[in-house]
Amino acid sequence: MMAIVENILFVSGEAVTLGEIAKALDISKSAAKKLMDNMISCFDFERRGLQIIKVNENYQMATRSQYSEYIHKFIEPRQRERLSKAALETLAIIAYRQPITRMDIETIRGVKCDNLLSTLLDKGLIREVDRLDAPGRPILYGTTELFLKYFGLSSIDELPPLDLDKHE
Amino acid sequence: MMAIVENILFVSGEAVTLGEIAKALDISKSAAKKLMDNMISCFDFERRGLQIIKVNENYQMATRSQYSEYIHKFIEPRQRERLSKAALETLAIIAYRQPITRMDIETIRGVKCDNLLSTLLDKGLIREVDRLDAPGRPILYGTTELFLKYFGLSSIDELPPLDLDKHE
Amino acid sequence: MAYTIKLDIFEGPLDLLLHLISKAKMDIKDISISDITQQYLDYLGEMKKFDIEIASEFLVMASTLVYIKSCNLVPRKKHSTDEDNVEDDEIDSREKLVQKLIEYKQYKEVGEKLRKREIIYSNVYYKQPEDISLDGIEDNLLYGLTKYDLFKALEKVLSLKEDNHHSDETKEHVVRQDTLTLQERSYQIKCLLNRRSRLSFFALFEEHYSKTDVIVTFLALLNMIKENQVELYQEKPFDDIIITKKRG
Repeated sequence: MMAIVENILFVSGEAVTLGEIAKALDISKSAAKKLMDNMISCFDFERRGLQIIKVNENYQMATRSQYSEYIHKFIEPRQRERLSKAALETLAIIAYRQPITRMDIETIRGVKCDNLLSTLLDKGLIREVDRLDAPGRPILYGTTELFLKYFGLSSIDELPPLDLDKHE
Repeated sequence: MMAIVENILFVSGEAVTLGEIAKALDISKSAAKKLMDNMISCFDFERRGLQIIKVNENYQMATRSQYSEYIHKFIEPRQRERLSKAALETLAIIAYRQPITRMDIETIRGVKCDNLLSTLLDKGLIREVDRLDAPGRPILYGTTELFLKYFGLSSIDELPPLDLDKHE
Repeated sequence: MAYTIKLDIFEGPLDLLLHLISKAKMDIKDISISDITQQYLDYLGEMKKFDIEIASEFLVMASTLVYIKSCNLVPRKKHSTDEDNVEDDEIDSREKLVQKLIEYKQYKEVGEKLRKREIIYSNVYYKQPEDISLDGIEDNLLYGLTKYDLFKALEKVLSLKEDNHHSDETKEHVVRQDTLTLQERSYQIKCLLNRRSRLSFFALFEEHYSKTDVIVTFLALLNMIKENQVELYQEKPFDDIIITKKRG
């Protein structure tokens, strides 16, 4: 079964949903989930060159970052612009506090951030999830799957815990 | 080393020459050859889902034929979705920009589209209207009457106007 | 421009305050408002000296600090409701500022952790989907689509192209497979043969083609011979190959 999934992930190239895996194997979603969890640790345990990345319930085959040096010898590394410090802070606030309005983000950061928000929206790292039921119906922002993938998180729960309770 | 090669073959997607492998690993060609032979049997011995195919001195990562049934089951709904999305985009470009060469379509879409063009030609939605007076005399594509009929248009002018200034 | 460098260092008044606090080795919860206010004002003065435009947020914070500091200096009298308020206000403002600093600091730290992850995961690569053509899925290709779908599709393509360089940065690296398929090449050759009775193999590569393309072309021709669609002949070894359409 793992061999089949390996083939599917390879052919797909992109992320594959749990549903698609379950359907292709004709098994239940929960069985597929167990299989995938197993497969991920199996790939890690056997120190395979490739890894399986999980983002929410989507799975994708990927290279491992420790080999990037060699990969770059082989293919042209595309220079990716890093996010600014301000963008990372804003993302952190949105990630922990979602859904959150621009006003609330600005209160926490102590500075305006409309420009930043539109950059993050453009990059697909955040999205408008809803509108607050308040005057002006302000937009509520949340993070996207791309956000998780960008930072190698398999779900939002994987963010390092904040000890806000201690301080609030 | 095998892990590195695994990463390279995966990223490449196509056949990789022995020379390229040797260069990426900074080893001799003969050492690379030994490694690759080893790797092929290793993949077979460990009953990996994927295999490494050797054609002359080129190596490629590939699925195994015994899983093709599952791959097809998985890929079909995806292909269908992708094809229609891609076909629609391509048609849209041709409709608004005709007469247009394949190269120009590909520049706009950012991906190859020969397959799609032949499908659309087969379906009678587009046709070769002329050839560009340029080296290679590339084909210029345009939409057909069937295209108009298909989208319920009495002429090409009935397409919703594009805000060209905004995009160009 | 010196000022962009300086302003880039501090993301806002809270960032600046945290910097000053850590520089003075103070505990956030136990900051000396008067010391920190002085340093904060000094910093703003420095910015002014370099002709740096000071964002309004920095000035608001300055006034808050000065206010909290001044409350400390005002002698407190009891039995006056007004001054009770002032006192409450002072404690309140100070407490609020401390809370804000603590909260902001947490996100700032998470931001730094995210940076580390960003660097690691920007080095993870994926591969392009395999191009597998299946029979039968081309039917109903555009079922139920209207001219507006067409319009929207183009709009999307154009806008994608516009911020291509943006999306390239955020999306994972994709390695492009840039070869002609056998099917495509056969089709091209067929089209050319409909127009001309004889084709030169070499002339099929007027545009720049890769080695793989040449191989694909050759395979396509072999396939077409097998299917009795074309005939090939060659005068002598290494000479051009002439392709003709098979009659009948």
